[in-house]
Amino acid sequence: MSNALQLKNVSKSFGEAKIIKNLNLDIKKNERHAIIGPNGAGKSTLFHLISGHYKLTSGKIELNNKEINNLEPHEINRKGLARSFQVTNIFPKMSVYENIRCGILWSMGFKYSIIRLVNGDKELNNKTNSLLEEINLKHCAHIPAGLLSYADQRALEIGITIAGGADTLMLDEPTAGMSNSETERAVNLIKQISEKRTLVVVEHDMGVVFDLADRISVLVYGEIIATDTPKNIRENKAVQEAYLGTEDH
Amino acid sequence: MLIKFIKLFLLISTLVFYSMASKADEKIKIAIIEPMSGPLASVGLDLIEGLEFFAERINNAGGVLGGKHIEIVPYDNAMVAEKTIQQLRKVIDEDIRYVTQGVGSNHALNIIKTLGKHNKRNPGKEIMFLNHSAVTTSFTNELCNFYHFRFDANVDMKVAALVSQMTLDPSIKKVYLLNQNYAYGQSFQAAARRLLAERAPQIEIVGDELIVPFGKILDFNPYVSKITSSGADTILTGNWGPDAARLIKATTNSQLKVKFYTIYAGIPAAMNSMGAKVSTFNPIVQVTESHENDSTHPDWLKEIDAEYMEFANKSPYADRQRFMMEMFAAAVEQAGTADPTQVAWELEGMTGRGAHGDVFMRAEDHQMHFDMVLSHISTNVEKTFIYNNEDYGMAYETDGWVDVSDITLPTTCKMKRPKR
Amino acid sequence: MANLFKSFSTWIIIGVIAAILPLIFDSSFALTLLSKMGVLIIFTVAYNMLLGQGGMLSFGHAIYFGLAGYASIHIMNGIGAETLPYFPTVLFPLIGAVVGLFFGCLVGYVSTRRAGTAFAMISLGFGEMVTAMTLIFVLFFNGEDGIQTDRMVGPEPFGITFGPQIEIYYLILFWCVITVALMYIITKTPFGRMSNAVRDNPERAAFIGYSVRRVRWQAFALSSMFAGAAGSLHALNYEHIGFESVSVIQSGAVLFMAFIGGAGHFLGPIVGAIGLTYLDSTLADYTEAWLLYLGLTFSGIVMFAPGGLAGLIVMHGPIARTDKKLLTSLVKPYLLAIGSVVTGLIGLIGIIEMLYFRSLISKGEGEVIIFWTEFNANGITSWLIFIGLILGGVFLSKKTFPMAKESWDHAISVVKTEISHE
Amino acid sequence: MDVILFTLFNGLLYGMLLFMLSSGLTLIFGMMGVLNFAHASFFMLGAYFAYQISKYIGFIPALFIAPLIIAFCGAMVEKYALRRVHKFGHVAELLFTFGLFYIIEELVQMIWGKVPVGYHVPEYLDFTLFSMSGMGYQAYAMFTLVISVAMFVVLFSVLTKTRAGLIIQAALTHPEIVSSLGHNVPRVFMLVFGLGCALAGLAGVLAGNTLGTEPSMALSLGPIVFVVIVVGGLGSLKGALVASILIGVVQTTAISLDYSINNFIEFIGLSVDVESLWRIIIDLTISQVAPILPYLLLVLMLIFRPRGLYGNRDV
Repeated sequence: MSNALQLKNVSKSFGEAKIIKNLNLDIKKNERHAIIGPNGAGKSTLFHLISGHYKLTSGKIELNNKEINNLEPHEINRKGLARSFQVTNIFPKMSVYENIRCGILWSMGFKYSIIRLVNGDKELNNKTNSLLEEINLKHCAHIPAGLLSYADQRALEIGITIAGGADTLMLDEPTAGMSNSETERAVNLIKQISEKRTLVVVEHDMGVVFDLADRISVLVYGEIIATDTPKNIRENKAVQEAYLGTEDH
Repeated sequence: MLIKFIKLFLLISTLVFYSMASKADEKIKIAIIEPMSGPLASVGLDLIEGLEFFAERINNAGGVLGGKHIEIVPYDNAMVAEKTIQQLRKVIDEDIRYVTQGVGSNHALNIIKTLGKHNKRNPGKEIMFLNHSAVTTSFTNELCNFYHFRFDANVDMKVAALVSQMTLDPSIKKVYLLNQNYAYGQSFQAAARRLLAERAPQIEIVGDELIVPFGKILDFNPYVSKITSSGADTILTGNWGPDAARLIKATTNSQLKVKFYTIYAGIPAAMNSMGAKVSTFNPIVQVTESHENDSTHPDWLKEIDAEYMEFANKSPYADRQRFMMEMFAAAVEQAGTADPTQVAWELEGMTGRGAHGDVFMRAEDHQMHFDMVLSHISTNVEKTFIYNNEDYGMAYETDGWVDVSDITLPTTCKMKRPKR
Repeated sequence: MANLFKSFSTWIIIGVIAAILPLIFDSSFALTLLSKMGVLIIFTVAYNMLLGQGGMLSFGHAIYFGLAGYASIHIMNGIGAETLPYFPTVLFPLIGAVVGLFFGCLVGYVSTRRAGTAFAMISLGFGEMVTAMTLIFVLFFNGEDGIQTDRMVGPEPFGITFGPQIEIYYLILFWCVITVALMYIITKTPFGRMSNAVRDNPERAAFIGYSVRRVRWQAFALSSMFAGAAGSLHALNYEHIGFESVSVIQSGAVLFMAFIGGAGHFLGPIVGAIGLTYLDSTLADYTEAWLLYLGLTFSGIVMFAPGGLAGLIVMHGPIARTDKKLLTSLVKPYLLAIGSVVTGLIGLIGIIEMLYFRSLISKGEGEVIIFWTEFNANGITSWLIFIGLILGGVFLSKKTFPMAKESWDHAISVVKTEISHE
Repeated sequence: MDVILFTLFNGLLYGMLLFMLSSGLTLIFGMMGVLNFAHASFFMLGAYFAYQISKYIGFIPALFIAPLIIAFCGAMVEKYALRRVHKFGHVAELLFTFGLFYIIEELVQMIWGKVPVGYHVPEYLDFTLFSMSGMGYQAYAMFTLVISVAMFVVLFSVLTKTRAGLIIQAALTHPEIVSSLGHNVPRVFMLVFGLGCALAGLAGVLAGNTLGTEPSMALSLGPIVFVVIVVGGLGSLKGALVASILIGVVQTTAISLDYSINNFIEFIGLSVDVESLWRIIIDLTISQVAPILPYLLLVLMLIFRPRGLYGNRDV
């Protein structure tokens, strides 16, 4: 099976501080891959590097075997990688419906058009509606997104992330701050949307991680100390020492 | 929702328009369009106050045409060209037949052009422009118009007066021209070059500079150093406002000894902002129609000055406003009507009383002619300048008078006159 | 499509109303004012494409307005002098649009790299530079004097010379309806939607495949284009263009209009343009302190109602949709609160007017007319009256504002429960 | 040689004035992200307060009292207005200060009138200290120069040597960490804003009497301040200093150069038709275009080096 995402000797420094150190990581097509690690390990930085938010200090990142490390975020997105953020990142003043519709626009080739009308396009609106159903937000489609409950906002963000039809998804702590029932709902949603897609997820909730992931990578102080199946990771001595044993969440 | 807004707007504006509609009365109205807000507001407000004073004097003396009063109606243009045009349209609406203005030649130009179109398109409804201070020479040359009268000397005449005075001073050998780079400054520059060549060939022009106008230049030291190295003994400048004050301050601070020959650099507000030391370090010479400390100042004018002082708490400055209003009243009286066309015929060639002999409105181009006085700022004067109860501690001291014949210049005006 | 038709019919109704306005107000001043409003509506709505729709605060947008005006005047003079071929006066706004678009693309390319305060600062820099240029390149801009023109050039189709103001008014109206409708439609296009998205959250917009800079640049260019069209009409309206039209003062004026009217709503800038133009042309004749009131109003809006006037109204939309009764329940507490604010404001205005009066005019006994009543600015009683009004206003506000807030909170909570029940 | 030295010195004098004017804003903007449009208004207030105070108790007391009053005004503006607007973001703060700019200008006109006031250099500093190439230098100009240099030295050492300074420095590059340090952020902001305004006020006290104290001075000085802080780099005091002097020297040198492009074209043996439209541009001398040079510098800087001379972040 070919790799969806491949990181080769990736490093990132902020001034003197080296946050990511010569990191190598392969993520296979259509797998669900979780990245775990203690606070400050560099998980979010890693996400920002892959999505083009930060520029690499050295190394190389390939998406579907094509180099993406010098591209702008929107160019990476167009190549089929979408992501969510640790802090909810939606368009708060626009309606839920608009949020999703904006997510779809590029993939349907609307580009920066000023002659087509968004309301007039049947296909676009049908697709928006079906996506809203998929993430269970149909009932509040016309409410400003900023007024939604936290869990609904996270669901909306996942909706925006998948709207563009990217085949590689990266979710940054999708269940952080949720109650148990909300988490369960979110995990089901993630399972559902990641069918036939590659999923990279950063998560603190070990229950979620072991429930969701096909493979797990453990990131400690900017280095991957292990990549393996959940079962093997659980038994890995180094991981237990560095992470599982000392952390209780 | 928008329709609701529009309804509301309609309602309010109808009310306001109705409340604004002026009632017909027997007054002869003169609209004055000057800045009443913004940076030059004080200049505009002082001029309005002056005009109101002279109108009131005429009214107290029984008005014109057997008791009709003259009313000054102020309009604010905020020194924005479009607003001048807009206010002028308001004046037209309110059927006021006389407009006066003076601050900013660009505004005067707008008035001349707009009224030119109006007067052509609305015969019988002509509006006269009484220009009390806008000095661009072309208004009485190629742009001259039957309904425009200028009561101030134009730039060329003022420069001619300055140059005439300079020829009397043998110590002046090298002159530096420094002017603002816009219409007024450029015409000052052109007039100075021409008249210096004609009348004072012995004086050498050692520098000729145009600067960006309106206080954009903060630091005049580089200019002062240029002037120093040119060896100039005199600076001939049309600068006004901060462009003049900063230049004079910079020369004083550098202890550069020169003479300033100016039109507006020594106006009272500038005098105060520079302070006595700066104002008197170098002689700052300016040309005006009269000033209070002149030994020839006639008694009747002294009385009017005293009255003005009582009225406005200010020393008199623009005597031209007085003779403008007096001559206007006389012209209306002679014409026997307040119709601008008839009044214009009377104003042409009319003489009035000035501080130094008669003043005379040349019929050819509607340009006022009078003797002009040159003076410099001095603390050693009988009457110091007073503004809103504040004593500036200095005023003008006469250097000499220039006879009207010396500043009478030919005109290119070819005026079209209506049938009498 | 029905939606679109509905919005078109709204535009037509507005157009018809505007078309009959000159029959009601037939003075030349009223026509001038209405023409000015028309021009400024286009300019302000165009400006709001940046500020409200795109989230970019510009202090230099008058550049495109003014430069288009200069270009139009030069071309008109060229046609008048027969050095340029004839171009129909009706289509002059197109010239302005091209000029605006050109400079918009140019400057936009450099300045849209960042939004927020950095963008504002860059726009101010460009604004200052162009203003300084108008004074330096005298041959083209004619410095302080500006340039005059005569708009009656070329043939006269159907006897329309564009000499009389009424003909210019209809020309402005025609273009006003067209451009505003176009700008409205643009908000409904993918670009218009993404412009809002970039305003709300540029980071997210980049991760759904859109180049944030490209969206901003396009918004900038389009906005400049419409501003250019407005500038052309402005030049035709006054047959004059001067350096004030490109200056930061003009840019500030359009910002005031857009923001006070309400940048967040499409209608806000229109309300602002109409209202402020009207006040600027009338109130300024009555009070010296007009600019102070404008500054205070603006700062007040920034602090207390960042949505502007339109925002205040739109804010009540959800309440009105949920229950009309809820809205009427707000009327009484609102009136009380407004009443107490107005009391304080009357006092404040009185004090300001008397202070201005004292600083400007030293003559006479000190009679000053405030609210159609004569007061003595030197007498202690008038000061006491106004200070009393201010204190009374503050006192009443302290009582009535919590009431108004309570009613509002109540209404909003009802609305919120309604939503979650759906 | 003499000429060059002399021009540089003039440029330095002018540049230090710009530095005093803009150092406060660079602190405020760097730390709080607030682009204070009304910064030059506080400068103007400084000049007016100094005029009023020196009328009664003299110039030296005014030098201390006026900036203190301005600091208080600034702090109050921050506490009661800016803080309120803060939650709407930096653009809202900028908008507020834009309104404040109008308010201050109108208030000044209301209190002191619309004509320039007579604020003059004190007698005891109004003498020629020394001359250079025939041009005298006033003691007051040197006094201003000394104070502005002292201002830089004090500010710089406070920022690099003291604890408070280090926190501010930290905030300049990483605004988010200040709150995590557990310091009372609103209080720090209020003090920084007050201090920044006081610096502008001090500049007003020192420059008001040479530039002329009038209500339009804020408008004519405002934009140049933004040029300095962008060219210098956001939040960099050193950058503000270098940029100020650079702009000062460039302006001063440009004014002394009476050359136009046409001179150059003729020098290399070509000529351009007198009627040509290009004459509009090529006949302008460098000294005539001097006033737009700072803005040109701003635009070029933004295109080629958006972070400014010494900045850590892009504009």
